[in-house]
Amino acid sequence: MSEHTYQADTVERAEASPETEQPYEALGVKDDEYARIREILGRRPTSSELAMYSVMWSEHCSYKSSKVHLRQFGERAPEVDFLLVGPGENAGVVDVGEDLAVTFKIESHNHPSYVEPYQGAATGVGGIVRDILTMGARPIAVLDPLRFGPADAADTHRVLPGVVRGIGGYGNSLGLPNIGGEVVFDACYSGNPLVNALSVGVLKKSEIKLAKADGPGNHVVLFGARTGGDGIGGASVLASATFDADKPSKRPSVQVGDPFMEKVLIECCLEIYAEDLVTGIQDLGAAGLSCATTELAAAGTGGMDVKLDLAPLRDATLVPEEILMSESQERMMAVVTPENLPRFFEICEKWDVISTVIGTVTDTGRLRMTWHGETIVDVDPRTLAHQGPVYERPYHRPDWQDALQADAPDAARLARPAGGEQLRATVLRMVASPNLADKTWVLEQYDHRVRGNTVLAHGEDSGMIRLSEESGLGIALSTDGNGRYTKLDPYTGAQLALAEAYRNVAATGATPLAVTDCLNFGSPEDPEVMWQFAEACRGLTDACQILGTPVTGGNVSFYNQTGSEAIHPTPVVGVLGVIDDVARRTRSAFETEGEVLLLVGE
Amino acid sequence: MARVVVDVMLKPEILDPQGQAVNRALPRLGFDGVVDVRQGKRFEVELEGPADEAALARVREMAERLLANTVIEEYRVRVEA
Amino acid sequence: MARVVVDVMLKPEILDPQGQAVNRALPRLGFDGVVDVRQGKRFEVELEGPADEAALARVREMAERLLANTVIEEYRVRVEA
Amino acid sequence: MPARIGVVTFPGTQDDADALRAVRVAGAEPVSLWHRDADLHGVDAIVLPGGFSYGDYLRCGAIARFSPVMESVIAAAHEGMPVLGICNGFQVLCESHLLPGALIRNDGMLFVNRDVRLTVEAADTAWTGGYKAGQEIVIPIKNGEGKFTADERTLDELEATGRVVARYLDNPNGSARAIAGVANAAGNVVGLMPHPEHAIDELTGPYPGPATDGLPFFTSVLQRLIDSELVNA
Ligand SMILES: Nc1ncnc2c1ncn2[C@@H]1O[C@H](COP(=O)(O)OP(=O)(O)O)[C@@H](O)[C@H]1O
Repeated sequence: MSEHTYQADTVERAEASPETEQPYEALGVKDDEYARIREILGRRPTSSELAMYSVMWSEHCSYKSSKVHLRQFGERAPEVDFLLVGPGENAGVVDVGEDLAVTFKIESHNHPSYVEPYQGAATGVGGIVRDILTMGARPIAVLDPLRFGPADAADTHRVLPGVVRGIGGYGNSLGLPNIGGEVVFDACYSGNPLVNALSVGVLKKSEIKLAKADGPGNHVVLFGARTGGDGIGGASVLASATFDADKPSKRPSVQVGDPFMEKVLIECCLEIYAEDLVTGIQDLGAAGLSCATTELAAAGTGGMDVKLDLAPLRDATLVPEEILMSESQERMMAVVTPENLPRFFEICEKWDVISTVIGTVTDTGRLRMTWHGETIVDVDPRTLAHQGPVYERPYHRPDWQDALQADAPDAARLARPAGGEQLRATVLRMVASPNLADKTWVLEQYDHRVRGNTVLAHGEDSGMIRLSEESGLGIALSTDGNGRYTKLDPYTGAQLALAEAYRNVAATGATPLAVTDCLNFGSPEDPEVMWQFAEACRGLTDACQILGTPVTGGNVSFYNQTGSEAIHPTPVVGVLGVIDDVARRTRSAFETEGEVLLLVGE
Repeated sequence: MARVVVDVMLKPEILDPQGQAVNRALPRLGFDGVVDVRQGKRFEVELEGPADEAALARVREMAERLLANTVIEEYRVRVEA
Repeated sequence: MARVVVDVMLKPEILDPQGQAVNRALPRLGFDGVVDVRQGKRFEVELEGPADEAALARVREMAERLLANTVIEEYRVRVEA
Repeated sequence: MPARIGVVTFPGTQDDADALRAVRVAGAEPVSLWHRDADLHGVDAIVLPGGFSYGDYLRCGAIARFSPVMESVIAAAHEGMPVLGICNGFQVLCESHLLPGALIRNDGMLFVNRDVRLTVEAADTAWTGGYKAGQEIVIPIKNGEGKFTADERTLDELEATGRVVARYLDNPNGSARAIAGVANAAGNVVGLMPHPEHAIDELTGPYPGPATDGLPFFTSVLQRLIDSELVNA
């Protein structure tokens, strides 16, 4: 559809037609939230504004159900001197010495990976790597903790190979070594596989980039892939409900990643960083342009004017609501001074990356957007980015918790093997169980050598990457989690996840420093799930205090359930450690005959 | 023996990085006048028997279940002339 | 605007691992009666102008130089009906 | 003047940093070459490294082959300059017709990253002089489209003229006659699917080892350059 027949819902029109019915419920906006939007704006939102509020105030972007529990990670964090950026930014940053800093974060892409395993997993890797890139860092590795239904279930046969190929396909094409992860099978993940991805990057301490739009008059540049109609199911509802009957045209249900585009985007950004050409930068993830513009504006001078019709499109029929909600991959937004703009464009041109000025930083405190000259958005960006709803969701300990805990194996049900024969049978059963079986089929699909700094990877307690060839400085990373333990006792389960990852890092000879976590749970609207969540957060916070490892960032994934059946509560914890000379790493294999074996601990 | 062809293409609304890469390469090689390129798959299926309605129905099912990923792709089955 | 299709297939004497993998999977999915499967590529090239002889000659050159690797592949150019 | 060995970066190249490091560790001066720049900057030899040039879309190496730098590489190769293509670089060399045959999807359909055992069959190329013919080495592979294929006549000719540079002991991708690498008739251009640049260092090479079996590819060419008095020792 051409722009001529498309009548944008302008601010003027919104003011003139306060009683227009808006399909906010279809966008997941609750009655009281809609009322708040109207109150904030002093009028009804335009459909573009409604699109923005709906995505920015979604659970995914606003953390409205989890916020009250996540706060303690920061408020009760252990006092450390190496934390350069804590929770809240795109990723946390820690000082690892020698002028170097490391940024790392874990994220989930669970549901998309169930719908389309290959693309879901691939774009999951793409998304977390862009978060790392956004901090100003060169991404240097990935890890992929995975959970599937039973190994012999038909759906696992659909999901697992696709997920593994997707993670490999995208990560390998980015030239990022995959240095660890998990493959766990449990019936609770049937229909709700967990695809978590962790990325880590390295940068000079002095060169951390932040997502803020400072300096009135500076340019707002959109670069990378063109915007397509990906992931905008909701916006189509909006467009069709509000406007012409011939809308919407067909919109893709699945995002397709383009790892090649992301690879050139990485190299392009690193060259831009090296010449210090941006004053702020943000990746476009979920909530795409809505998120990038509001977060940049809200964190900076506070104002931004955007000409939305300048955004390069892959599909010319997209309307502003859709452009604002599009989740197209491999895009970034930068704030660039007028002096730096020509050089910025030159570097983009060098890498064949499309870059377009779509707006200007202002000092108005308002985020304004126009569509072919007409104003379609005029909001205070902070109301979108920071003042979303916060829920104190009710929670209570499940009635069945006591019974579950009491249901401990006794000697009759789980007798210790008596004698060699039984021991042998037990060992055979264990090595044949999918959770303990050899994972070579998975690991061989991942490149763990690229960049030539992988000191430890698959099969080791944690992955280890050399940062400096001169000094041998390196980092180690491990991810762990156990949904069964966490279901039995969410508080302790979360602590065990941390303890395991911490031990895995320590076992390689590195000193554990900091934590990232991916909290995979069922529906927050279920008070019993909410209790599991609250307990897990409390447990993790307490354990982090004791171990002196702050949480630097992470991700919450709710609604991992089928009907009323939630997955086991599955906090996956990633621990980052530092080692001053990777040559002194310890492998987990027996290296020479005749070594003495010691069992440490109880 | 009959040959049935199954063409599998990404749905038009789905991003096609491969087609785009080709499209971007063409001008560099001196080929102008191309607006768009999309890249898909072509399967040539040789049947034991004739390509009658029953056989075509089977190939269509094959396409639906194995040859195409219908979440992002569409397919067309036809008897090769 | 006209659409020209370029079909690219491995030459018959080159073993086709992708086609063979499909072929092997079919019986397991309960599909019998297939003798052979070969997998190739299909390009849909949208031209700015009409698909006249000159345009087709250009597409053929495109196929020869870029779309197919003639060491192992053969191609066919045709105007989509 | 020390030997200068160029490493080409195409958009989507991944192992350029590794190749540059291998060149440096071997004792030569590494020089980065950019795909858009036809100038070879006076290098004495060239490595086309691994990765996914242009995303490996269309076919591996198909688009990279048309870059300006390749025109110069092809011309230099014809004049005898040593050129080594690793993995994606091998694919680019085949697409450029500097080497015969082609690389297609692995028999197993999957990307495979594994340390593999090879025999070096031709120790008389510009890149393999430091090995003994028949020597067994361990080098990682990592490819999804690494199955070497060519028609029978070409394969016979490669065998007969001693141009099979390396062969897999346990053919991991179904390559014709287990071929892992080939050379041109003059022996200056070599394509190799395994990654010698990932086997140059005790810390990061194959485990449990041997970890540095790949280094002689890089020292060999250096020796060759010195022997031919193209550069000083
Ligand atoms: N999905 C995955 N991606 C990358 N590495 C993995 C993955 N799953 C397991 N690994 C790696 O394989 C090795 C063995 O894993 P696992 O059997 O879970 O051992 P552990 O119980 O010691 O953590 C570890 O090094 C782990 O990091």
